[in-house]
Amino acid sequence: MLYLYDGALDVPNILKTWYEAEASSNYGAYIPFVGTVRDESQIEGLSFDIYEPILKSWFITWEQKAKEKGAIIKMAHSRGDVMLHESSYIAAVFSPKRRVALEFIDAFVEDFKASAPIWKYDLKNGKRIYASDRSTALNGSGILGVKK
Amino acid sequence: MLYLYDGALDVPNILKTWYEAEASSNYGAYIPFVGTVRDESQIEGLSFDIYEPILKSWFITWEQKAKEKGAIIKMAHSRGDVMLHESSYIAAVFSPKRRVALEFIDAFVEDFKASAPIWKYDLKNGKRIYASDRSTALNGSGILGVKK
Amino acid sequence: MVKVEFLGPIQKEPLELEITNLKQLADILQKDEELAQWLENSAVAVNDTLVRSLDFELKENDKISLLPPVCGG
Amino acid sequence: MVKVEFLGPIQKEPLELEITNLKQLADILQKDEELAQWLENSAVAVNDTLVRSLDFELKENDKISLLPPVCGG
Repeated sequence: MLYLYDGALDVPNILKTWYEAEASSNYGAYIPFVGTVRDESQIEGLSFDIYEPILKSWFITWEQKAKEKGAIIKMAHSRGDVMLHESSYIAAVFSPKRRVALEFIDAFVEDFKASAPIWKYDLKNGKRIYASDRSTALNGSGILGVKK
Repeated sequence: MLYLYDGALDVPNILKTWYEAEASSNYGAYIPFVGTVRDESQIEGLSFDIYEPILKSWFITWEQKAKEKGAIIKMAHSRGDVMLHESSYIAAVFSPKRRVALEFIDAFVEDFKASAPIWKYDLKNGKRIYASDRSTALNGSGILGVKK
Repeated sequence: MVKVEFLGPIQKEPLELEITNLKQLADILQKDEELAQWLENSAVAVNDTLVRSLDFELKENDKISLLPPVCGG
Repeated sequence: MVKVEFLGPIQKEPLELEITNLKQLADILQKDEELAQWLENSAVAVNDTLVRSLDFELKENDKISLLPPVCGG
């Protein structure tokens, strides 16, 4: 399941809810990845835009990949502003055995970073500044550009 | 830090306590691995013996490895009986950036499985049966055996 | 008519255009100087599916989205 | 005198032995039929540090531990 929230995530509550939801599903391994806003570059926080239709279809393809491994995934992400030391992202995998879970969380988080249609902004002096230096062009980008 | 508990772990509470303890430490990534007892082979649960002196020194070497990467680790494990769908093991890493955390949790959990001086028993019909089929000889085992 | 929307940091109102393929869209958007920096590094979705080639025919009411570089998490 | 303890599933009471190296320990334990299955796959620690070789001198009051195959988690 995919959960989007306005503002920072309530990490303890989300981790607990997911754990309890699968308590009887007979998964031996549960690995959440929690992403937290770091105090760096004099930012006050981060802000996020999400394009939900494509995020949802991207997530569904990962649910299918998980299912093929006997695993399930869950993800939570913030919309809008998330301040320093607050968390904006949780991805989690549950699987019967540990190797699948350890490999899946890595591949899932990395593809999220490369493919999820989410845009990040630094909050500085009350302004919202696109984090272009940390952003990655999606696969297939540039087709509308001038042919060289 | 290393935490040993009698019986099953209170997973939501441990994940929350660790998250909150590092809330202002400026780590961008937090990855806990939670191990839960699966319903398989007609067991009623598992039981664990721990040899604490060597577990503690093993853990300290991993704390040092984490420190060299700018990361920290935490671990919780059960002593004694843990019943079906209860959890017996949590390992966690906090690091500034995601790649270190994703690689570290994998290496840490795998070495735990190979090296931590903990013995597992199946609980079946009220008896405690050593899980020899799932156990791994420590590095350097066999030196007292008959030379062939 | 198709609708073109600009996502995330691209500060531009949606367009409604009478075009039938993505090559025509490229020709139109390349004339917009504000968009020059974005066309080179944005992906294109038609009806919320990413497309990898300009050889793509458009139908009436298609929704085209431009997705600039992403950074979730 | 040194103390020898058997960890985890090895069901055996601790021993106190008058020995000065691990070769002597191997000779003694190999005569114990109950231990045959464990000597081949157990690791040895002296004062809680694993040792990898029988070429190891023992001191008075050393604690020797036998660690059979492990399975945490």
